[in-house]
Amino acid sequence: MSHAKAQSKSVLWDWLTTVDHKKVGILYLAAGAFFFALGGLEAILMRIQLMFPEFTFLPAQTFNELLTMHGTTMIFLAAMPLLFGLMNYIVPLQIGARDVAFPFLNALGFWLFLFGGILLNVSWFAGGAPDAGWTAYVPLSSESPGTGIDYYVLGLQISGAGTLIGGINFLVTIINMRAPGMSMMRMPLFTWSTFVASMLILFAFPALTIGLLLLMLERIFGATYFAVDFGGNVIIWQHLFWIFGHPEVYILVLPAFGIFSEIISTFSKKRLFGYSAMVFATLIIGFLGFMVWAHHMFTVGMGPVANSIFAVATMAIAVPTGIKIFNWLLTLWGGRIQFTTANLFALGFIPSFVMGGVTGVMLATSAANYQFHDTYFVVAHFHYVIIGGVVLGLFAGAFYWWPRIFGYKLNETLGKIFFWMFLFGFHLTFFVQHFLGLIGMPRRVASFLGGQGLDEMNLISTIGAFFMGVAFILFVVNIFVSMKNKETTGDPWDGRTLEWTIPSPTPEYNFAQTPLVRDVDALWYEKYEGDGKMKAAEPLGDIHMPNGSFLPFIISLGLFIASFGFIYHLWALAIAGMVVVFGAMFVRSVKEDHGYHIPKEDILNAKGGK
Amino acid sequence: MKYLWRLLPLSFFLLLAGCGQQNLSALDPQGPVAEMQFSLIRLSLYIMIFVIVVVFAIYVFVLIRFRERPGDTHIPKQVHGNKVLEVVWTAIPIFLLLILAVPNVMETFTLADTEPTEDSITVNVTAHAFWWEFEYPDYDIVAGQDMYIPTNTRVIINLESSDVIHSFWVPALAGKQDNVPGNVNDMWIEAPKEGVYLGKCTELCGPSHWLMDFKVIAVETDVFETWAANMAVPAEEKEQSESEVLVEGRTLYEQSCLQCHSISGQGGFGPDLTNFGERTVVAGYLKYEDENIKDWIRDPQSLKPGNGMPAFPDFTEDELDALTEYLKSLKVLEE
Amino acid sequence: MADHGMDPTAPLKGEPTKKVKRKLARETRTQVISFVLMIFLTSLAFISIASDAIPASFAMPFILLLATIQVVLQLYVFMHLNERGNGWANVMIWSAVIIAIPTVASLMLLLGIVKW
Amino acid sequence: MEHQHTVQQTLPPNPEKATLEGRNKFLGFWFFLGGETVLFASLFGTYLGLKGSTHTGPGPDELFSLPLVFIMTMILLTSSLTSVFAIINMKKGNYRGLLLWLSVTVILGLAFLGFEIYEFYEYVHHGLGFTTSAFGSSFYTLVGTHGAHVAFGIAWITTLLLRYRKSGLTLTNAPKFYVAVLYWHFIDVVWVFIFSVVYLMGIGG
Ligand code: HEA
Ligand code: HEA
Ligand code: HEC
Ligand code: CUA
Ligand SMILES: [Cu+2]
Repeated sequence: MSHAKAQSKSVLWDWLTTVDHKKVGILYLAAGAFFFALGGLEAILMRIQLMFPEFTFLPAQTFNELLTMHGTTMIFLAAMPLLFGLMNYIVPLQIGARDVAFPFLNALGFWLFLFGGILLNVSWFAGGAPDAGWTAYVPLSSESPGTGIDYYVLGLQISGAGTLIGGINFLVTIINMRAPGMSMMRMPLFTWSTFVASMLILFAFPALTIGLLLLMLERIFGATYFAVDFGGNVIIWQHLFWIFGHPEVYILVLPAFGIFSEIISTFSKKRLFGYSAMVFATLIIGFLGFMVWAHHMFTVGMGPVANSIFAVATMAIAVPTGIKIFNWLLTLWGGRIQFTTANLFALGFIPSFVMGGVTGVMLATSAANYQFHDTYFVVAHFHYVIIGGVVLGLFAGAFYWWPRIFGYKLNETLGKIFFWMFLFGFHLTFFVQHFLGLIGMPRRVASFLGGQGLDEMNLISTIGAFFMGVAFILFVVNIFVSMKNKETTGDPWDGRTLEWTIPSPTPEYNFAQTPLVRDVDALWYEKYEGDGKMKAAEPLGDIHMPNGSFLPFIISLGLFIASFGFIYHLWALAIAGMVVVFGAMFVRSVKEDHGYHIPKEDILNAKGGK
Repeated sequence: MKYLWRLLPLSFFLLLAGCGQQNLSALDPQGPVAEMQFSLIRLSLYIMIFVIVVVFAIYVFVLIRFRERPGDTHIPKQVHGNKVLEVVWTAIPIFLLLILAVPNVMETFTLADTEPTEDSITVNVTAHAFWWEFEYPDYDIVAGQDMYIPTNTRVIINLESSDVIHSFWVPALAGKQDNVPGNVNDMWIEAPKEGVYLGKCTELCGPSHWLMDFKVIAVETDVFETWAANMAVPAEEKEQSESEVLVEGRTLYEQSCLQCHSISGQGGFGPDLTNFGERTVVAGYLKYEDENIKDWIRDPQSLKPGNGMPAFPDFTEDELDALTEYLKSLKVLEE
Repeated sequence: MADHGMDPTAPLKGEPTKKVKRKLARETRTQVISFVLMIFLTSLAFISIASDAIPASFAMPFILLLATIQVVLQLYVFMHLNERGNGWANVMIWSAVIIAIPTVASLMLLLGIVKW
Repeated sequence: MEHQHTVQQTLPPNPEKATLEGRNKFLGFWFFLGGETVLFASLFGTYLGLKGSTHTGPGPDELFSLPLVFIMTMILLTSSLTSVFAIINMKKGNYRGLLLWLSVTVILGLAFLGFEIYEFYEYVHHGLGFTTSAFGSSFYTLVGTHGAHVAFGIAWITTLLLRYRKSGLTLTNAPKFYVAVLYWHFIDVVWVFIFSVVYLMGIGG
């Protein structure tokens, strides 16, 4: 297929078949933003229900469905895909690559995630969403009537497969596709954290896969792993879930850490303080992340030795995390700090996240955890780390990379209003929840009784949530009103890393010539030690590009269809779906596709005929 | 002055505890277990406040001192790092964590020590969706919803579940442990003072999870002994009142309710009602009023969705009155 | 980014160099030897259970040891993990093993039946 | 595609890693195997946790037939060797050898699968169904997942054999063959543990 022909296809078809990491990245961002709004809406509904004691805005069953879907949606369908969107777009640019290692699989990963997410949400219209919490503890989940949990199991299984594929893709991309001179220890921190997060994905998701497989076999085929009457054990699920679940929270937060590292260093105009310490801290957090999962299970009766070991191991994570916090502070130290919106989010992150982190250490105190566990104290903790860490990171990244990705700058004034309102709402919502938990409010309660001292703080919390909601709408408005602020320099922030070396909008082949990297912060180095221009590592030549493919969409669709077969025991449908899946995979492996080349002349033209 | 500074967070806590209910708050411990846990919470909180203060101080200083001023275009020095600093901020957190970890490990073991002693008593707690059953093996009795314990006595608690996972939490007396089907967990509590301590289920267990409340009622030892002895009196040996309403109520009860609700401290499919007359709430949370009792019997599902009791819509108003009177007469402590 | 100058669909022609051939011959030899070793180890494990002479307390760790040796043989001889340039593959496999160990251990031991 | 005609394609020492695509595939596949390791660890853990929970059904020692499993192990080990021969032949430039040895591998794989199906059939007849007990469920899930891997491996290699029966060795298919063989070895690695942990220790301990 020639280049010209590829361009003449319809826009919709182009997006459905794209394997360009930038477009896949944008797809991830769009879908993730949609699910974020959805999960946020679910949160707002929950908060309305909890506004007054014994409020009857929602039935208890609906509340349980909302809380399950809120947690599941936010973690799997909003936070992770949004991060994946940024990673997809930015990481290849940061390492000077023209593409990811597996463009086809990259697209497949996205479509699997999207269809999994849609499947999960179909449950709302099919007799009720899952209602056992995002952790789906058995036997509540394994014996839950209705099909909600089946949607949970299959939806997560499919989107989880997408995530795993994405993780492997990033790993190989980062190892094999770096530009000459870009050694591992010259990689920008966002790339590093993507790398470590991908390792976590690789090792954490299989445990979830097995957990979900067991739950599916138990529910659909009558297996008895969790059925106590047949000798089953319900703790197995908790282990499998948390062996995945704890690393998962670092999968979320590490890339956010990476984003902050980029932004803080850019806007204090300083090289990141303690680069190698930052890298090692990230690796250590990643490693320790696998050794602490049972801190979610202190009260299930593992015994004091196990509890003590996991408590101490958990506390240890504070050390590398602290190293990172102090390195950021010292990066700011002596810098020239610019308060752009992106940087405001990064600066808002530091105190917010530290507050969430230290309550994490309090939770890790096993003997005290018996009081904290499953109360609003935990809810406060994890929203502090997730919103204070991940969500602020996503917004910071959005403002920072928006001009790179969409070719225009978001309005700074609106952005700052958005920031302050969101930050204020966030602390208002969740700060009081610490105390709610301590004075006796369990989590996952559909309502609470009056006269127990819980009323005022719940109301405050709900008001805070409204602030966040309105702030988010401001952000959406900002996206539309700013469209005219075209950004054409390609380097609006006086950037330091390779993604700012290319013109805006980003050409589909990224780099006309693969750059030669001579230091950490490659662009900054050329600006201040060289002549301001990147050196090329190769002569200008034809550029090879992969062809688009509709198969990722088909494969995911096939799984989507098959899932209904499994949920409703319509075996013919299940088989039909799987035939589509394997058929598409077969076509893929049998049909060789070697892509096409963009001729040198086109690239020269795009560069202005230089 | 220094001393006052240390007290500050404590007084903050007391203030908050005032917000909540004394017998529901982990911040106002009423027994040795909760006290131990509260002291750990305080210790960890002091450490965390120290960390937060240090971080915030540097943070605020940096933001003020190094903010970009109008017209400033200088390029800051590109510092690579600093070995000494790295060591310092690795070592200090490790030290702080040790201060927390050591007492934590010790207390984790103390709390896990559930060996019965000479004068301890044992209660086997079985959680059901959505009510609690308390079996006293030493006394051969079963009680529902209200867990009576003697004051100043070590109470060993064995936790089980008859369906899904629940979790047993009485914040003022002790942190929680889970009721896991198929396993037995144990913990201990002790209440030095007489009092009613609110308890809650803290593991999502279905639509009425939020209503799965219970009470721990600590009474003097002799009161407890009386209670236990009276609980154990078989129904037929009980003095029966001759009032007409109560007789009608008892008859109805025996026809419709006894199959699930024992009145002899022996337990059954539903909560034992031997001492229902001494409850302060109905079904764990409703105000103890005639109307509520009647509403409950008529339609328990709308009050506590998903619970195990069927509706009795066919009782007449009179029958309900009789049943209610009878239920209210079921007492073991006062006559 | 196909490496320029190579057609990925054209059949590869020619013979490997002498050096490569020698290496392959050597490789074949090690592989056959380790295969024989694997068969031997498997039989040994089998016998240690099948014959009642060996006490279980010895047989269990012994079997696990044999299994581990076999796996290392598979990974390094059959799957060439030892070759240069496979550093990352090594990193990932051994990381996986390090994570697999506590996973298996916890699922065996920490099910709340025995309190540790 | 102006490059095609220009170059003489000679056999590189490691054809599977001669192109960037090949290197990507190679590395990505190893990582995938890392993930599979944790996947099987989860299954092994579950099995070991539930091994004693035979409920009213039969337990491992009443059920397992060691000689059968021993034969299965030998078959799978041998198939690992034949796939090694296939790769050696690939590197030697002997494409027919590659195809031949891989065919043998597939046949051995089929034999293994046949035995496994027979084995399961026997166990069901001896009273251990999938839903009989927690032990039964976890046993069939662990061994069955391995069996599913074998089946997938067979299908995969067969597809490659058919697809490339005439093409000769190319820079495109070399990594594909190589990676499929890696997968096959991995299946064998897992089986070694199943043999030891499930069968031998099931009987012995
Ligand atoms: C992004 C997500 C994220 C992150 C980063 C963290 C980070 C941490 N978490 Fe959190 N956690 C969650 C998300 C996250 N968590 C979620 C979602 C749950 C609930 C799941 C559910 O049940 O639904 C949870 C629950 C949870 C529990 C279980 C609570 C319970 O259910 O009983 C525990 C217990 O140990 C815990 C601990 C920690 C610790 C110690 C950290 C540490 O990593 C924090 C480290 C950071 C710092 C400590 C701050 C900076 C450090 C310094 C400034 C140095 C000096 C500090 C000291 C000396 C203390 N978390
Ligand atoms: C990434 C993770 C993430 C994020 C971002 C959030 C965000 C929020 N969460 Fe939470 N939450 C979880 C993960 C997350 N959450 C998890 C894992 C649980 C546990 C679930 C469980 O127990 O199983 C949980 C549970 C949880 C609870 C406890 C429920 C319970 O235990 O009963 C509460 C209660 O207040 C809550 C509130 C909120 C609020 C108010 C927000 C706010 O930040 C949301 C703000 C909302 C918006 C910013 C969007 C608003 C959108 C609109 C107004 C629509 C507008 C649309 C357009 C303009 C197109 N969440
Ligand atoms: C099929 C069993 C069953 C029958 C029959 C039954 N109940 Fe119940 N009942 C229960 C269960 C189970 C509960 C606990 C509900 C909960 O709180 O989850 C309960 C709770 C109650 C409570 C509240 C107990 C407390 O301690 O606060 C009362 C009062 C009650 N039932 C009265 C009655 C009366 C009166 C009848 C007969 C007219 C009756 N029940 C018949 C099963 C039954
Ligand atoms: Cu029982 Cu919640
Ligand atoms: Cu955790």
